[in-house]
Amino acid sequence: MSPAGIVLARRPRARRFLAGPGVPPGVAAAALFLGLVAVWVVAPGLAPHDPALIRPGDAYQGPSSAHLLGTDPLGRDVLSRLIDGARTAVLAPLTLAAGTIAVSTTLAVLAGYLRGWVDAVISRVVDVLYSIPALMVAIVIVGVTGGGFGLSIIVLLVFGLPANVRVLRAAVMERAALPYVEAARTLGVSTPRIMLTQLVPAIGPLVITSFFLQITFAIVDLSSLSFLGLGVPPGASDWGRMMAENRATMSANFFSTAAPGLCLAAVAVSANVLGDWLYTRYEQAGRSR
Amino acid sequence: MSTTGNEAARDTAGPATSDRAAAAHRRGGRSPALRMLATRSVGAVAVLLAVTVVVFLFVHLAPGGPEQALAGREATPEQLAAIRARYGLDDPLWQQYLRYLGALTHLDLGTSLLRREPVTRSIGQAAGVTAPLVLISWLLAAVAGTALGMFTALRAGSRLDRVVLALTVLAASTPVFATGLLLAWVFGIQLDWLPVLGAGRDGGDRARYLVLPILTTTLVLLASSTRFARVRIGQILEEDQVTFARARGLSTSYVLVRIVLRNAAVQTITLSGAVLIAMLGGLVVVEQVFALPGLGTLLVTAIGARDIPVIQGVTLVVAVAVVVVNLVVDLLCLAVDPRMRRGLEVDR
Amino acid sequence: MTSRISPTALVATGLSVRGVRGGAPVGLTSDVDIEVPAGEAVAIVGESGSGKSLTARALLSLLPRGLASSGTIRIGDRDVSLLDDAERRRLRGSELAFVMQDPFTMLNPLERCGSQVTAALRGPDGRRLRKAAARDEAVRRLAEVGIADPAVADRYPFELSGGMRQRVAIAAAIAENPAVLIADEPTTALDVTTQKEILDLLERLSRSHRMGLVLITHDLRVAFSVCTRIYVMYAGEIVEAGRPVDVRNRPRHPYTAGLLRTEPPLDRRVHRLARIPGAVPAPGARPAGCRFAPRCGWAEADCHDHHPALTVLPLDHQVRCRRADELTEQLRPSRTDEPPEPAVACAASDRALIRTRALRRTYGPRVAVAGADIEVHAGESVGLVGESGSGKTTLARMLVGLTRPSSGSVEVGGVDLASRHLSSADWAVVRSTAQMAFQDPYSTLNPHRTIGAALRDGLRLVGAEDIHRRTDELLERVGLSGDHARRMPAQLSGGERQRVAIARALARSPRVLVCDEIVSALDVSVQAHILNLLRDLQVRLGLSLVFITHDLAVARQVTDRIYVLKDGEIVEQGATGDVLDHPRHPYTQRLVASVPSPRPDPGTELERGKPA
Amino acid sequence: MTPTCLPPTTPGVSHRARRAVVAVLTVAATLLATACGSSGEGTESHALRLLVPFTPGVWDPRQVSAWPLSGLLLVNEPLTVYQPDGTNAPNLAEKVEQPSPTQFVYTLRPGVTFSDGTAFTAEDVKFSFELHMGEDAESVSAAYWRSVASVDVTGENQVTVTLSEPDAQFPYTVSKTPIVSKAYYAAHGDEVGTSTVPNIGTGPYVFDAFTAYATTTLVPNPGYWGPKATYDSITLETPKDDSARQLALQSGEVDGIYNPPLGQLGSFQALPGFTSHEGPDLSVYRIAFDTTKAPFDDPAVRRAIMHAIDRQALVDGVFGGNAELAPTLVPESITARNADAAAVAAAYQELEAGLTHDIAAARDALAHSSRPDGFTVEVPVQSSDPNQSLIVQTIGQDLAEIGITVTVTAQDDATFLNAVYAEHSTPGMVVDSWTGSSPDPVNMPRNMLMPGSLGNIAQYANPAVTDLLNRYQSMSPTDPERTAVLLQALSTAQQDVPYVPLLFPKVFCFVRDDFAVTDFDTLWWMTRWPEHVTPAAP
Repeated sequence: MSPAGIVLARRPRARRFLAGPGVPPGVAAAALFLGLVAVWVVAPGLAPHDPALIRPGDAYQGPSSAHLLGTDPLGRDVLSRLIDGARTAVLAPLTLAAGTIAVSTTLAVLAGYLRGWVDAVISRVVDVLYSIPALMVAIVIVGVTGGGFGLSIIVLLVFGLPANVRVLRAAVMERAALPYVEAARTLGVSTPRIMLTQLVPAIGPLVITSFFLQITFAIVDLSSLSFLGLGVPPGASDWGRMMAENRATMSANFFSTAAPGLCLAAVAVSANVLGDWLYTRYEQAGRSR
Repeated sequence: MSTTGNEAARDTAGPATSDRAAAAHRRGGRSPALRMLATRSVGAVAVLLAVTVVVFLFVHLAPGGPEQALAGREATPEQLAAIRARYGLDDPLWQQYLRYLGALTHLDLGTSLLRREPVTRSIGQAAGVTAPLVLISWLLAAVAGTALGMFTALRAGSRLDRVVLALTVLAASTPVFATGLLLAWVFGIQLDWLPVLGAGRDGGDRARYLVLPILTTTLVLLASSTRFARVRIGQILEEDQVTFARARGLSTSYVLVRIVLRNAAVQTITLSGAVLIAMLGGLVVVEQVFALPGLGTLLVTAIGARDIPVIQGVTLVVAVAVVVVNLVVDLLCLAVDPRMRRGLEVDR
Repeated sequence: MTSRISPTALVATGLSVRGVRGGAPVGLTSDVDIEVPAGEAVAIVGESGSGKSLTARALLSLLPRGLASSGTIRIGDRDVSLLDDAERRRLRGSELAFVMQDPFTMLNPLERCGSQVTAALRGPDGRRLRKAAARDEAVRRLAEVGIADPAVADRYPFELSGGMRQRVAIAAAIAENPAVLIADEPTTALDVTTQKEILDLLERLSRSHRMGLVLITHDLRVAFSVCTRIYVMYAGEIVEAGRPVDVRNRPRHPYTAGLLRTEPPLDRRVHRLARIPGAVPAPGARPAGCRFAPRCGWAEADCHDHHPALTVLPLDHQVRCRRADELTEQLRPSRTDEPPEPAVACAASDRALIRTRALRRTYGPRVAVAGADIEVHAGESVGLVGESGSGKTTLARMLVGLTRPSSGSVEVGGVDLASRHLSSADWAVVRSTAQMAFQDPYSTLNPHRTIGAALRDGLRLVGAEDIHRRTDELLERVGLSGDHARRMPAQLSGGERQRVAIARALARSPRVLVCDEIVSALDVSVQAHILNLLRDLQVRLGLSLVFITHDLAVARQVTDRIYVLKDGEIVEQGATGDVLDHPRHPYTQRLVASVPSPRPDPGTELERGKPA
Repeated sequence: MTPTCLPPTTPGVSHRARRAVVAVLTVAATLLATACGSSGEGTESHALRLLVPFTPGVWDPRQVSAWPLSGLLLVNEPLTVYQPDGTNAPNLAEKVEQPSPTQFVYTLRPGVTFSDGTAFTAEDVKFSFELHMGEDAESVSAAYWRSVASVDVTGENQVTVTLSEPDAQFPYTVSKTPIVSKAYYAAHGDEVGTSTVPNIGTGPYVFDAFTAYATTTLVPNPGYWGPKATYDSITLETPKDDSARQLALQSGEVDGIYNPPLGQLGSFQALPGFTSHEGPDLSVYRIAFDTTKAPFDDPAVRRAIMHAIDRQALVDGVFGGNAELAPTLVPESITARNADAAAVAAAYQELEAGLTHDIAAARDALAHSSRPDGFTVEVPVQSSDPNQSLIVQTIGQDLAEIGITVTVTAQDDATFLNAVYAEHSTPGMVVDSWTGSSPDPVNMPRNMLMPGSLGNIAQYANPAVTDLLNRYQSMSPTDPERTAVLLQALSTAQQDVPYVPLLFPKVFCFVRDDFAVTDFDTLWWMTRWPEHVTPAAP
């Protein structure tokens, strides 16, 4: 290119700059895995055996052609329970994350756009919640009241709020001062409509990434509760519960604990990876000039 | 490069921020920083009161009571009633709460019903296990996380960056107990380097027993602190001030320490505070996995036995710790950032 | 005065910057040759996307990650390409200095100004200066850049004004007495009056320190005012280079000529601003032939096929155009073919659409607007002119109800916006009377909604029947086509976005359009399109304009009357021509005088500056 | 063009950063290394470290019963010591006389001192016994002292206990009642037994270190009057988590585990280097019906459930064979201990015959009940005992066949105990395990069948059964008819099906092969057990 031909370049690693679209393999794997889990969720019938069928005679079996992942202490088929458990394992964190983010977004938009006393109240409550260790409170409340799964979800939801509300509120405040929001105000667009059609989409990338991150947290928190014997009722084919219940007999059938554990970690990682990727994509789409 | 009209943007800086600055000014007072601390302290006391009330209500309204643990499975109803009466558990709740608050003013957390010792002593002993565990892992995670974050931010997009990112995702997505079990299996059983059960006796022995729990906690925390540092430092490295410093030929250490670390400090400190608080919950699990008699275990056993003074004491102490952490975070931020000392809004 | 006398401080030859897009290498700039004599200033001029900033970064070996440069750079008698990284780092600051555009982000907010200025300095023993010595040195250096107050050394950057920060940054940049200072748009973020001070400072420093100055700018006026040589860049390459007097009076490249013509003059109102069609091509999408050919009015078939080389003309004038010789006369800027247009007679109808009385807005102790009385009548264009902090934007926001007045009255369409209780009917009147378009084209539209959705917001509110047809109409009214409705803002250029912003405001068929600095973020060539559009709308729709700007030349082109604001007060008002030609208030006089004027060159027959 | 990428890093930058990371890692590694440096882990032959299911919050006799007494009885030794053969041997009491069915006279060993050097006196015995007496006693053993009318010091070295009614269990009660120092309690009040005020006794060991609910270390009492202590130190640990137990054993940090959770047996059995010892447990898993609550107030419903359940499947499945079918509420070996074994066996066979797994019979019973179409019931289980939930899940599958739907709710211990034993606020069907805490066979039946007993969660009240059980209490231990009376009470109660006895779990201990274990059974904690765990010859 240059006649002098002396290359000033020091860093040939130029791939990332101006990188075009294209799906990184990690993201593809994550999507594929989540797809598989989604299939399990909608079609629990795929399970080779009745996931709840107790066959004492078959207990503690290792993997075989009849039971690909072996059996648990009650002789139930681990693979079938894994497939059946996808529903609670995925839906519970999903519900929890969706609920947390929905409430957080609502509060953040209200506080960040309306300001004034609404903001003051929401922010103070958030401050208080923020300074309480969530999991510990969950353990106290759920432990003391023996409240069970529903209560754990509510408690975790409430304590998942502060971090998200803070981040989202800051984002809303930033966007609320932007011309497009002011233009909508000048046009006379109603406040609820501005919130819905301007602010919510504007913080969309952040909402999405928070949602996926929250799924990860939800999985980790719920499984920690399961680990402590709180949370979903015994016998449910929930992955966290399976791990906790079969852990004692891990040496008899390694897969009865490892498989749900791996699935759990894989869902968490996939959600995380996918969230990051979506965020970047969404951000780039909105930002490229 | 296009013309940017920063001028007008600043002119309109948003009524919101100006309003707030103005309001702050109206309230008078010499130092905005002092005022902020005062507000925070009032808030802190409110938080503490709220925590005591909430915990008190939950514990007292929960099914079962300490008399059942005290009298055992073969007790008679008369025996149970007598014990309830002895500890005033049948008094109206507000009376019990006032009694509790009254004792609190003398820094008296009461006596454990099932351990028969002052709650402060139980907590002190448990804290002897928990405090080093929390503080060391937290410090390690903060330092190593910042170092790793900086290291990867400097080589953004490289293979190393992606590997570290993937590892942090994995660590953050793995439940604490799984991480703990894995480490215990590797270092305690396969390599047989370290003990996996209990907290040992005092001093050096205890340090040995705490290595694995600390490692576990650090690993989990490291995930979030690294990711955070990576993002924040990445942002700062993109800022004009870094380019300007490098254009002046300033050394790498100057750029990294005086600019990058300093500018990341406020957010890092704030995050560290939040992490420390969040950690107090995860601790329960770590302590269970390694059978450590720390605060988490103290709380869980107390809940199981409905040992009311202990439950209240531990939650109060944790709440106080949280308040103190928040206060320290605020003070550190004030020390680091002159803008905050002037009462300006800084994105934390 | 020719550059041959001075020794050269910096020479770049065949400097190119490459990146990668979609896996394929892309040339971002190519074959840039620059020569900077010691003690003199050269300018690299170009619009966004011309590659001027990348060239600056390449000179400093400070390219963003993933970009690579080739070519040779000599500083004094050293060949930079032969140095390793550590040596290059040592070169920066000591030989090559750099000042950036935004004084608000360039300095470390957490460190006192003094220590930032002296950070790179070492004592004779090679160690950092002692604290006291460092402070004394900082005070001395700050005095050098015109900061006499020694207390500034102990201040944090956020406690200083933009101009002060820029001075501090310059002091820090030249702390080690470098041979060359590269200033990338150093005055763009500053007020007009400050801008002039900083330019003067740079020029003075360059002479007093025998320092070569490379001024990167989009503003030809700025370039002409300080430099001895101008390099005009377009789409990654130099298209013309020469002495300012030659470039200004005898541009040889159609692009340079176009730029000169699109620049609105300060001293008169032209009938119609010249414009350059199209937009700068993105790297990777550049034409194979002459890169300007698609936008060039004189392009021939050959122009599209063959990439022209930079040819040297007499007087060290270089141009990259195959028809340079044929077009000499056509490209010469001539003022006679554009007769000055008299300002529209002020149709002072008795009923003002907007009228403010003693309008005041305070933020705590700070007074943003201190008792403004303005009127806007039907069909007229009113300018609000002033620097940052003058309160012009706050005033404008009060006109559309975005900011509440602290006291006084704002009547818009007969409704007083200062009153406590406004019915929704009142608001409807206000909304259909006054609408607003905003400054920053990148945040004026929600990045996550289509253009159509943005326009339909307003249409729906006036209960328009056939919303989609009306959307298309609106787009056509601002010179866009109907299929823009389905696009996302990111797919539009800055100029197109501002058009959409205007269309959005027009959706409610307002009688007054308040334009807050809507062209200040645009390139000159694009700015002309928007200004022309506004004038058309004023005529065609009988629209009144309230035009907020810091740029007097722009104000001249679109306003009939102006109000000059300073510190929240209106210090002068009157017909635009009168005020700009015969400013009475000292502040207005200073504003007018601050507009950069070309260096007084001997033999310059066309003087643009205005003798006061 | 606005380049948004990071500025390139010079190798210098990354090099420094790498050094920083290396430095951090080095610090961490050093920490690790120093920590490991002191790791010797060589188990001395005269130290014993065991996992036990529970460590109390305080080493006070009032707050400790059953296995946890394994620690306390070595320090605060009792008047008599229970022997593996079922008898009580003299200890602090040189001689025990029973002049009448309601009177016991203990002659104390002279010259014994507490570990703080003070003398052991009859007053200490009286004080130790009276700790558990009285209607408002804050003692978990109060039930065993309810039959005692008075404790009197009747001589310098003599204590006489007078019962208000005959009590077959009383000799065993004395064997599990730790003797404390009255003076020490007077000096330290309620804090005795905490980590800072360790309890003192006359026994072969003294408390060395104690962390509530977690770990206890005992060391020999140098001034012990009897044979020298077997170990230089005994550490009892109580990890609450399955994995922690597994890891502790696997890593070789502990020498064994007593009373491991049954769910983990499989894992422990697979551990190399450990030998398991087992015996029948003094414990029964049962289904309890609250006979005052619909639909369980209908005996036909209870009988239907009884026949629907495959108890053998529980033994094989949930317990992996480590249990035996329970024909009634008390294990056969306990009942037969001082009785005619053949008669007891026959009676047990008959009881078992009444508990057939017979779906047809179950359907028939339900069809003739108040709920012929079945119903749904929520069964609470203790989250601390995974077996309960496994049992309920398994019987849920059985009951589904006759139209009864079972759902499981896990509850924390306090909630469960409160609902099940104190408030009787469950929906009416509970699966629990009841563990006896005295060797006498009537201990468990009385707790479960006598009206007002906490273990009587069926709220069962049958005057005939009550009479029989009271009669048993008043009979002399040597009366050959005594066992027959008990068996009759059990079979009478069985007719009403207040409970479905499910199974008797076995009790286990796993001890490293370096040790030899003798005479392990469910009451190991009442014996002087360290003498039965001996380091094997190298």
